[in-house]
Amino acid sequence: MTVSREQAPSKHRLDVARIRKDFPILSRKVNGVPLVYLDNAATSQKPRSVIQSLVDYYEGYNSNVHRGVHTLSMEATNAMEEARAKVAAFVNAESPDCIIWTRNTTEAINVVAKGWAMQHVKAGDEIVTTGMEHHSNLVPWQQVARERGAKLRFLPVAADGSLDLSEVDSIISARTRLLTVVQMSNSLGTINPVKELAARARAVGATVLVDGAQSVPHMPVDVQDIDCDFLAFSGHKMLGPTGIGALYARHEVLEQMEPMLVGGEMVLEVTYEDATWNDLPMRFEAGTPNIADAIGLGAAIDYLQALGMDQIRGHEIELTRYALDAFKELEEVDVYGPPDPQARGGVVPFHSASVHAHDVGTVLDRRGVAVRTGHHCTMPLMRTLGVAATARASFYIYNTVEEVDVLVDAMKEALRYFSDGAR
Amino acid sequence: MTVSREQAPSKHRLDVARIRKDFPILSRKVNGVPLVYLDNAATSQKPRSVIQSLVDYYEGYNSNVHRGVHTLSMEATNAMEEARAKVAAFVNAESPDCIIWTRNTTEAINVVAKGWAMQHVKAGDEIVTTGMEHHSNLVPWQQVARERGAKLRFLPVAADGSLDLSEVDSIISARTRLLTVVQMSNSLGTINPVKELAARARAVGATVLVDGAQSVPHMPVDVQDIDCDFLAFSGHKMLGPTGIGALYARHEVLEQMEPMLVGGEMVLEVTYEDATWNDLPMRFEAGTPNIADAIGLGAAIDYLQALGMDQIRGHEIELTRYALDAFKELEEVDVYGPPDPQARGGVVPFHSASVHAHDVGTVLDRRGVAVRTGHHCTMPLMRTLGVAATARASFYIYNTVEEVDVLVDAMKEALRYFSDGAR
Amino acid sequence: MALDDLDELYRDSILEHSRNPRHREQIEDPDLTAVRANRFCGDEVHLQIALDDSGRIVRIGLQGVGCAITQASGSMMADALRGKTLGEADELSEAFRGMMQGRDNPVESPLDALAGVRQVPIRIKCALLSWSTLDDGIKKHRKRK
Amino acid sequence: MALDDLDELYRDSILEHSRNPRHREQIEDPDLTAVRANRFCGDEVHLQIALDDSGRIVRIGLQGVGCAITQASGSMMADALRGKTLGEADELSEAFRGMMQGRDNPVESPLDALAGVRQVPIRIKCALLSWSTLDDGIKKHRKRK
Ligand SMILES: Cc1ncc(COP(=O)(O)O)c(C=O)c1O
Ligand SMILES: Cc1ncc(COP(=O)(O)O)c(C=O)c1O
Repeated sequence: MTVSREQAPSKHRLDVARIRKDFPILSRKVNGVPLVYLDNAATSQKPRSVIQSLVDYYEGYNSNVHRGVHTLSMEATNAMEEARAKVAAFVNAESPDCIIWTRNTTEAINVVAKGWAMQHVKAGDEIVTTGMEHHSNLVPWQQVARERGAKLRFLPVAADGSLDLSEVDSIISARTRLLTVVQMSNSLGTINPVKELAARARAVGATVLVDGAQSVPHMPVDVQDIDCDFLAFSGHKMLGPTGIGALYARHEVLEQMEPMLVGGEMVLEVTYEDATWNDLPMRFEAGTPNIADAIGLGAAIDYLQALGMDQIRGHEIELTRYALDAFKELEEVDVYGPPDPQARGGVVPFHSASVHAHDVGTVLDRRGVAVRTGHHCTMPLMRTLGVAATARASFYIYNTVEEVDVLVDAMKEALRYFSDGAR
Repeated sequence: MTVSREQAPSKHRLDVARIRKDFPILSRKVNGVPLVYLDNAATSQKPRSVIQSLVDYYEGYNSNVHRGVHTLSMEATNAMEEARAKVAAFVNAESPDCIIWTRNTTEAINVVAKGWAMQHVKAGDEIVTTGMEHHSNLVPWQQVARERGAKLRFLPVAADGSLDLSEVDSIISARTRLLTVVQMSNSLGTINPVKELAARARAVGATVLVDGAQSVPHMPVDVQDIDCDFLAFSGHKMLGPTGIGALYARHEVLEQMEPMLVGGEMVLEVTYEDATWNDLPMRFEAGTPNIADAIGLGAAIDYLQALGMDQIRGHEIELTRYALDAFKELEEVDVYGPPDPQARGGVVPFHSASVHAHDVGTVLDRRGVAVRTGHHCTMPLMRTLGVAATARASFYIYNTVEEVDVLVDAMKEALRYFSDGAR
Repeated sequence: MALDDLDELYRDSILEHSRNPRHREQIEDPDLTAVRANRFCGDEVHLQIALDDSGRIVRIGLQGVGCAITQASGSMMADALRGKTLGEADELSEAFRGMMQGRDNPVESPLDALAGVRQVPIRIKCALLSWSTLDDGIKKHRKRK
Repeated sequence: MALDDLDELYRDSILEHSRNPRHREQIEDPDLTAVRANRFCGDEVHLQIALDDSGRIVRIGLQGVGCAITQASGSMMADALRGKTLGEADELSEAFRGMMQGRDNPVESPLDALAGVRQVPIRIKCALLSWSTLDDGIKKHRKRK
């Protein structure tokens, strides 16, 4: 995997015109105009190869996995385990056994909260997180803190949208049992220094979870380099199908965990009274897994790696720079997040006091532009920012500067439309 | 829904030749011979319309659901909610809000175990189940019983594979807090009298869960007629994609439940310290749902309803009768489950002392015949039956009597092959 | 929604009301109050109503934040309610909800301007927020008596 | 696996051993014992080994239930182990595992008959069950000393 990244030197640009041809949905029209899909932080579109991998599975070798001695079952099992190995290699996990299939990032974090934290976080312990977490990396810890008598502590968000680390030495302390932090914010774009934070946390003996929902799809992520214990991410945000995600867990931590779900496939021996758990990682995968979509996620990773994660990151930095510059023209519009495109992902949240975000969303939709509007599942952060809702454009491999122009023009139209006496 | 069932009178037979054309995988060869897929209790194959619904989604309107004001998001939301309504109508739920998306039956049962039973089962209470449960409807209750100080009680299995109800009046008692029972056994085929059992349970004030993993795909199931509180089932066993299943929960019970998973989408308001839960059913669906496969399950239900569940049941009774008769020729082979095809689903488990089940599986696979071999996730039952492993043929809408002939011939070959001095 | 539908959704009267919402002042000593939020949008409505001796609505206060549709719908509602009994308010609310859900319900002008919102189903809840707040308030008021 | 591969998988020697497994008798006072189950198949192996004064294997007992491959592999293993030291047994086990995992390992006859199992990967664990039991037993024996 490292090899394939090196093979494609980072100065190579993405051939976006060619990429766009791989995504059938991008030729669709919305409200009579071409679709401009800028809602990638919510979910990405899928290339033909991923869609085809599902068709191939269902038309060719669909079967339940594990323990089947017939040909289809062996083929399905092999393909699913191959996909697991691809996911492991993609984030540089030490072994495919460290990858647990989940439905999405949210479930992956819950697996840790229920299976690890409920056992290992004790009264008086502290769980450190940040002020910019997605609800999925906040609500589970509120629950753990409440049930275990632990305390939640927050690294605050600075005015420029980066983490305020001035108090980090007092916030990450000997009392810290877990550090859980988003690598790339879905509401601000901010890329957090997870490697440095993980080092501090490990120095005080804490366990480290990284929410990679936004980072894994958009930049190279290496769990051994970060030196984290857990990494959670979603397939649907990285060209993969809906319904599949993964939890990476360091092998030794995995062995200290209890399964969240119990039932078929995850047990070794069952009597009427009792059951013993199966080996890793099956112990954490109760019931029939999402076989087709796991295979689809493998196909998505193939596609991403053929492009190169460094190239993808470079493309998005360019688009973000272009968008930040373009929005500077619009005086009534505030843009959130770090001003330096190198310090953020391809996520551009914007807001104008003169048009409500939902009205922005509706006007943009008329121009074919799909953006997300609202609190982006980060209500506490929105309250800190002092806005109820923002509109958010977010980019991926198939987006172009021309699409950013359409976005900015449509936003200008919205401002005109809702300004007094415009009609 | 009831209407569409009535429109197709039950004397109509399935047009199996036409149905087979809808399933691309059935034209595939295995080991050089046509595939004879008899592993339907593990997972079913998928018709073109279901596969196409996934392609249509990903090529046409893939988007994250809920709160998006743009066109794709509205289309995806509508399609997913339409699928939920189809699922609700299929099992005659009082409202689509009573359907919670899960990955599979196993997760659905865990949602009840963690979200309802951990709150409502108290020390000294009893949980009544049967001796023929799948691990997925046994291990969660072992856990609940252990953690809540409750007791698990079992309705035993009679010699003919039916439930032994001679002691039912003492087993289901005022101490019973929950009755949880499989409607159709995946290891024996037995169809249990869930309606009568539910009535007894309700009479003593107990809550009722039905494991519909095998019944919902193969016969008409009506939650209001059964009068159960919960029904769990898997999409992948009923022509739907992998990765999607559902929990039906009676509305008033749903309101007493806590969510198992917490995070994005399932919250109404979040502060740094606290969160309030969203409305039903979103409260139970944390994170991005498996949108595509939920829509795919809707397409599967359309396909099943066009055939008619009574017709499907009738077809499988015929195949089962034919198979039971054919196996009678093979003296060395024991067949398990009730002898009356009307009393069982299309599941035929068989075993011969002279050939181990795995060797049977391997020989059958050479003839293209896919059967499951092993304990079928019902280890305690297997111990009761006194066999370590059986081979199991299980039927669905596309299977034919000719395929049963291939199965029985292949089994004869296996017996010859492994008998002393056969070569 | 086609390109030229925007004016169909945001009719002039809606834009005008959203820019200059009526009845913003908070009412002291109201007979009826209610608060409702559409938390997913961050929209919020605070409602106060004062009745005269014959039980007719004499004064209305409506504050909050929201999108153009929420604002306009609330402002138009407040206009329309003046002089009505709570029973008549109930009927109007029911009729309005009927119109928004696409039933063939003629609703008095200028409220009918909001019918265009039906073309953007996701925004219907914006148009209904103030009305749901009113329903809450009336229900509470009746319970208290 | 093609149609005519069945004889390739179930070679005559395998069928013969599976029908008449050797060394079934339980050994009293063994120097080394181990039990292992492949719970997913329900297969189970119980192993006892007695050593002579020079540390060579003199007697072997092997009981259990299993499919033809498990049975045959165990029976052939027991045959092959007689007269070997535990070190030599280790080497043979390693060589056998190497053959089953497709490495280019020549393994002495008649054990090489099991190479056909590689074509049915799901059955490899059946061929390895007795050998894993042996590994467990040797490990335990060394620890005890
Ligand atoms: C009766 C029964 N219950 C539960 C399950 C578990 O279903 P799933 O693996 O889809 O969770 C099965 C599937 O094998 C089953 O047959
Ligand atoms: C930073 C972050 N964490 C977690 C999530 C939750 O992801 P999912 O909905 O796939 O569980 C998201 C998705 O919006 C996210 O952006």
